[in-house]
Amino acid sequence: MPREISYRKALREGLDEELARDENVFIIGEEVAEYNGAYKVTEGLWKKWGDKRVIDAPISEAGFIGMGIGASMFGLRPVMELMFFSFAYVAFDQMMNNASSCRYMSGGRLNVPIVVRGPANGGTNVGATHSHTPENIFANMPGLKVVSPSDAYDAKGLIKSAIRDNDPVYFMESTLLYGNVGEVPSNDELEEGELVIPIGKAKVKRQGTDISLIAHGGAAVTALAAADLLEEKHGIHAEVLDLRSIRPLDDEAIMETVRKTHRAIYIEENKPFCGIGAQVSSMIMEQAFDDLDAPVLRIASADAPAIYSPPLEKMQLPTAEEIVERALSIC
Amino acid sequence: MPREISYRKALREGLDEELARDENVFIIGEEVAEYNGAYKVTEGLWKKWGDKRVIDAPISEAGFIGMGIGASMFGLRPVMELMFFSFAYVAFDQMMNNASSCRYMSGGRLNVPIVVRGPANGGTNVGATHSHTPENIFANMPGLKVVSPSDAYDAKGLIKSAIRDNDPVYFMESTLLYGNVGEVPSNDELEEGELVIPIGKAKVKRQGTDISLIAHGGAAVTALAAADLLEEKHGIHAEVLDLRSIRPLDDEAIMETVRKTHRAIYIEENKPFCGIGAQVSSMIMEQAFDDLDAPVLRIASADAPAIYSPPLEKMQLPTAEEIVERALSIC
Amino acid sequence: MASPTRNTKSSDLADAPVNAALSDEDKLELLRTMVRIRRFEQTSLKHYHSGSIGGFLHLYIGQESVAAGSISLLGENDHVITAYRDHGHALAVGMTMKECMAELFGKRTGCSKGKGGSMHYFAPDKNYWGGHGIVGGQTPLGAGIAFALKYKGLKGCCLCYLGDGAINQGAFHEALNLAELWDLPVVYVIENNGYSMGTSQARSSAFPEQGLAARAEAYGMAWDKIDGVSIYEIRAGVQKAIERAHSESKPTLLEIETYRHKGHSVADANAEKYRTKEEIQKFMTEHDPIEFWKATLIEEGVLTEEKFKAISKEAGAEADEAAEFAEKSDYPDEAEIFDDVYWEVDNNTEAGRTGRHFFHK
Amino acid sequence: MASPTRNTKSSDLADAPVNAALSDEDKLELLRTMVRIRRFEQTSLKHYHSGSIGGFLHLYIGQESVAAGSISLLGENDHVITAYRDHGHALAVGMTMKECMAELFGKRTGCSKGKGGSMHYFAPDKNYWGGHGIVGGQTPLGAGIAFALKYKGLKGCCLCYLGDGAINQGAFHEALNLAELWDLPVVYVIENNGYSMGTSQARSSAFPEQGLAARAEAYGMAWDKIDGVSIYEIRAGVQKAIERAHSESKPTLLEIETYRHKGHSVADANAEKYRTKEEIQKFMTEHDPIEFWKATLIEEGVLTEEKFKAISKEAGAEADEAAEFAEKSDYPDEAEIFDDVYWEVDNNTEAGRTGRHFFHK
Ligand SMILES: Cc1ncc(C[n+]2csc(CCOP(=O)(O)OP(=O)(O)O)c2C)c(N)n1
Ligand SMILES: Cc1ncc(C[n+]2csc(CCOP(=O)(O)OP(=O)(O)O)c2C)c(N)n1
Ligand SMILES: [Mg+2]
Ligand SMILES: [Mg+2]
Repeated sequence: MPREISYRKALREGLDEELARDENVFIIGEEVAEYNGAYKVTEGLWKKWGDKRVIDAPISEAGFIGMGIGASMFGLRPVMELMFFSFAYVAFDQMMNNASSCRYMSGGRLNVPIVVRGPANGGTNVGATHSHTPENIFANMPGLKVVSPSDAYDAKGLIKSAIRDNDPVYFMESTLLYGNVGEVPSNDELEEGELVIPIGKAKVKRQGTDISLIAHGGAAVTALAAADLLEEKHGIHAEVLDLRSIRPLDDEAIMETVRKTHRAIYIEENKPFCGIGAQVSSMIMEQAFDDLDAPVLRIASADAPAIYSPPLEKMQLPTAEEIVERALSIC
Repeated sequence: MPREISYRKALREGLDEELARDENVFIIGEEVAEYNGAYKVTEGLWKKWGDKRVIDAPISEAGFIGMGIGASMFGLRPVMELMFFSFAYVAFDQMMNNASSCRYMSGGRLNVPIVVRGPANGGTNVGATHSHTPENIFANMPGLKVVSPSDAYDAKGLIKSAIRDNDPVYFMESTLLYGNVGEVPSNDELEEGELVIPIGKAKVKRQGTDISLIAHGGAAVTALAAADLLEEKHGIHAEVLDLRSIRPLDDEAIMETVRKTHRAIYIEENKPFCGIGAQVSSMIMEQAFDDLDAPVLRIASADAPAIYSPPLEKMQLPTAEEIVERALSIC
Repeated sequence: MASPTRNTKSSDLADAPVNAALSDEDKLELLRTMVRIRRFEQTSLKHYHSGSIGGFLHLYIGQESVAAGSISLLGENDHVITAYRDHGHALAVGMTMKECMAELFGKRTGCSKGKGGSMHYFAPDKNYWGGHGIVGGQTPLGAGIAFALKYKGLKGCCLCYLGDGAINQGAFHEALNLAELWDLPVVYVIENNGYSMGTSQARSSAFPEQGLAARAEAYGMAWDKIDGVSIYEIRAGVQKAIERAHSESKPTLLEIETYRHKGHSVADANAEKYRTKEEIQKFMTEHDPIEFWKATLIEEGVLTEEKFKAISKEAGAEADEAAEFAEKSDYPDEAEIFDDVYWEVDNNTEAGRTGRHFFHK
Repeated sequence: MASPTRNTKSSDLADAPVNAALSDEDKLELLRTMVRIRRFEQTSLKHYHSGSIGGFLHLYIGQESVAAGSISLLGENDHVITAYRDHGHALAVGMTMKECMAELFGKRTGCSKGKGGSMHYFAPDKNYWGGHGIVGGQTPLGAGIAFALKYKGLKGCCLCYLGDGAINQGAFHEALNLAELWDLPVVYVIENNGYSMGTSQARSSAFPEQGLAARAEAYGMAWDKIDGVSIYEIRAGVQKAIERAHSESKPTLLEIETYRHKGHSVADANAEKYRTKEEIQKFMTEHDPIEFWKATLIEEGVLTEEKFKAISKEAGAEADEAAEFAEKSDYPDEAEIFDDVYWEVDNNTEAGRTGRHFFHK
């Protein structure tokens, strides 16, 4: 029976394998080394790889991420951990300007193979400052790539691709998924000898015929739960498409599922205004207008800064019940 | 015959009147005082109002904007100039976290009546780093307001409202519009005695019946030019709706024009992915699906970092010809 | 592992004017404040473990003298802003245990209506401007409060607290230059507890031999370094900075050496890995500010063991009451998620009624 | 208006080893570099006014000695990164006038294919990493180049230039702490021309009496202050820092006093408002680095008036040729707007072919 490991361990394996594969790969972040990582993603890596490859940083995100961008231009392959992706906001200029545009402004004379990874999610009662989900913000900028895995399998396969990618990849995880266990074959079970998942390919996580639930990150898990409810309680067969990668975007997979079900809801934990749902739903309208039997709906987090109060924050985020209710409104 | 002044002068008048109205209003920015403003918007204000009210800042956007946010919590009404709105990226955390969420995280015990204004546009051959148009990025965050006037009249009326507003308002101008002249009645021509335009009201800038061209900022001017061409060359009567304010958003006006014309194109100088066009077009689908005779189209700047090369950058931005061509494809 | 060193000699600053002026009751009040902070946090810890409190809980235990001592000096126009380790400062400015505990429980009766949580306490009516979760993010805000005081012609200052790890944030550098350049009456207080999470000061910061506060010289700014175990030293040192702000409208950068007994947050599993048990033990026994002050007051004949027990008991009871109050209070309603986002909407003004402000639910 | 002061005494550092080692030809080459920079910019200015060049044009005229002198010291593993006032550094590292001029014209033959413009020159193959438009934004990148050199075990350094106004950006503060903390072989060179746009150093920065570079002491970092009019002083001072980087892998913060003859950019209408005509005149006559070096070389018998005229003429001709080349070159095609965004797409790899990368046109 296939091996099952946690999302956290899957990431760690991916990082460990890439550290082994390429000596130019190194990890920098706050508490990633001696402390083993605030969320233990990098646990054991400093012990194994030492001071050169796994480095604790001061609380200077603009400084060390900017430093990583410079080092990546020079051929290194930095993997930067943001303890929370929310902290990208103090490094925003480095991440939006230097990482995205130095290649362009040099006419392609350099590239920026950096990975910035960390949790980008709400739902953990840490308040507005620590609960940002900026997939849409970074994916807005050409030159950047944004990836957001929802299970252990994707987490391992995508982090390896992200590190091998020659463009900047912002890899958004979720502290609520770190503990989730899922099937991840060990390398010797794989004929390729390792698990690498191309960035830019969405994945149908559940087959269905009546409606498409399209999502990314933690919302994909919620969408799967909603699909169960729709099946059990309402006999509605929902297809769940997990984008996995926001930019590049697998629009073919999106149109394919919409042409199949003629109904779609986009679910995200992001704020709604100019969110991924807005982009995807408008693309569906542009590319599959005549296939739609109903408007594409969007479900996002309640449009306010993340609230602390634990029971309230639960309500603020998309729930399976809410998805079911909205689905019934167009099925 | 009514008075005509430039967009730049209209802004200056608005600032000057608010400085006169409320002694808590003051201006801080790089070169806004002794230099008279990099783009001369604040010309003469330092001479008139002195060191206390018009202040030159070091190149420390996070520092002085954060300082302004703190001062605004204390009851002052800072108007911060960003020489280019692109420089908001080095002050991003202050603008996205502290300005938007301190009210919320305090349970409403304080508010942040700050205005951050400056040009947010491409098209001036200053390259990728200086050509960001982050309307969508800031409007994504609840707690913030985003305003983007396209003519002198709106510029004056809206900057005054922005300064009087008790929430943070990010006021995005355009260096390409500063010189544009338009009708702006002097106060004695107005029975109210001054020109104040509420934030959150869109304006039909041209009546039409066949298709709605919806836009904001500089793109609204391009849309008007396209409407002329459509009329002259193709006998198509396009309605042009200028949003003026991105958040709050006048969705009623949007649905009204769509119900009237049954066809819509959103035009913006922003990057397309998760842009304002995506938000507006998905809202139209959600709220006026059955009124649509064709998918809502989106026109944005060519999806690459802003290119320097002058003739190329012209092509990168939306043009009237392009709008006409896309309009014909759905009319 | 470089471990922080602290001077232990009992303070000779008892007779500094600002300390000489203290009545016995004042001295006991200072003790009471520290004890109340500690009991409050010990009680909150209990309820965190029982699951009534979510998110992070950054305890101030071991650092109480810094908030109690410095805030005891403040007058009507003096203000406070700090980071996420904010319970001590909140109680020191006079916020009630009830509103603070209820906030941790996420209740409507909390100081931030349950919307901010442990890291985001606020009470502007008590000159307390938060509670900020982004490291260093509060430092320009503190300059802004000072700027506003000066702008309005008020003789006051803003005490802006930050940690030893926060000094490496760019925003702080920009704030320091602005404060000195524009003569802002702000006092930056680095609460140097030796660590930023699991990272010792030596692994996070390059700084001059004289210490972290000496970075102020880069801006020609006044600075001082204070032993945080002693209320007398804190009051004497901070008072100088406050006077500089009041009379010259000049900023100061202070470093107060202190120590946190607990982990970075309750979630910190490594609290005894990056610091030796011995180090922690040493500070808990030899440098506990409450024990230190208690000994001082007993020495001075102001306090007795019995009196101390009574104060302690009282504070414990107050904390339990606060927890009970928090327990009994209601959570906000779902609809309240959308309150307190926009002032104009909350106050149902024309601006608040114009255009759509919210885009989901 | 506080106006910058500069020492005028002719340099006594001619016999510093690094200068004593210069051959006559080397000395003439240094002159040639400075003159070529100036002629290049004078020519670009002409074409800016004629409308062939768009956007900003930040001229380096008056500061040529800084780029020419410091970059003349660099070896195979030494690298350069700077801000937007980048023409001088570009020519000094050996980029051709043609590729630099064509870039200004927005042509495909430009060093950045016309995509970057005046502020964003790049030539990694010549150890030149830009050309950066955001003030201070290049300073962490410079630390990154140094980090990579050290990581790869190469004995080299990165010279990272910034302006006197850039020192107040948070990113620079963070970079300085990292550089000292992690022993990065980076040399930060503050080109202090006295002004950030129209703002004098005194109005933008609070700093120690010894000058801007003395801010380095906040990080326990080595620093020095250099008179930028003299090639000898620059070479002697910068060489020390390079050696520190090479042999100790330690950073240095240098301040080189210089002056820009022109406005902040060609668009600067106030160039003679925030600076007195007299001040500008004084620096153009008494502190022009080309005149100063010319006088030195004539004094040394290495140069004659005729020889100087020849060099000047040659450089002028080269600049005109470059302009002609730029004029004749093609603009990129519209489709090229989408090249050079993603490496994977440009190289048509599987990653580049997977998923949609562009969302309009
Ligand atoms: C910009 C930013 N980066 C990282 C964090 C995560 N973080 C929270 S507290 C902390 C350590 C801060 O240490 P210090 O400043 O010494 O304060 P102390 O916790 O010791 O009171 C870190 C890294 C954050 N909140 N904000
Ligand atoms: C973050 C940021 N803020 C503002 C600007 C606009 N700006 C460009 S150059 C400049 C002045 C810089 O002065 P200095 O650092 O002394 O360099 P110099 O121009 O004198 O070479 C300013 C304010 C910018 N490019 N980036
Ligand atoms: Mg600390
Ligand atoms: Mg300068």
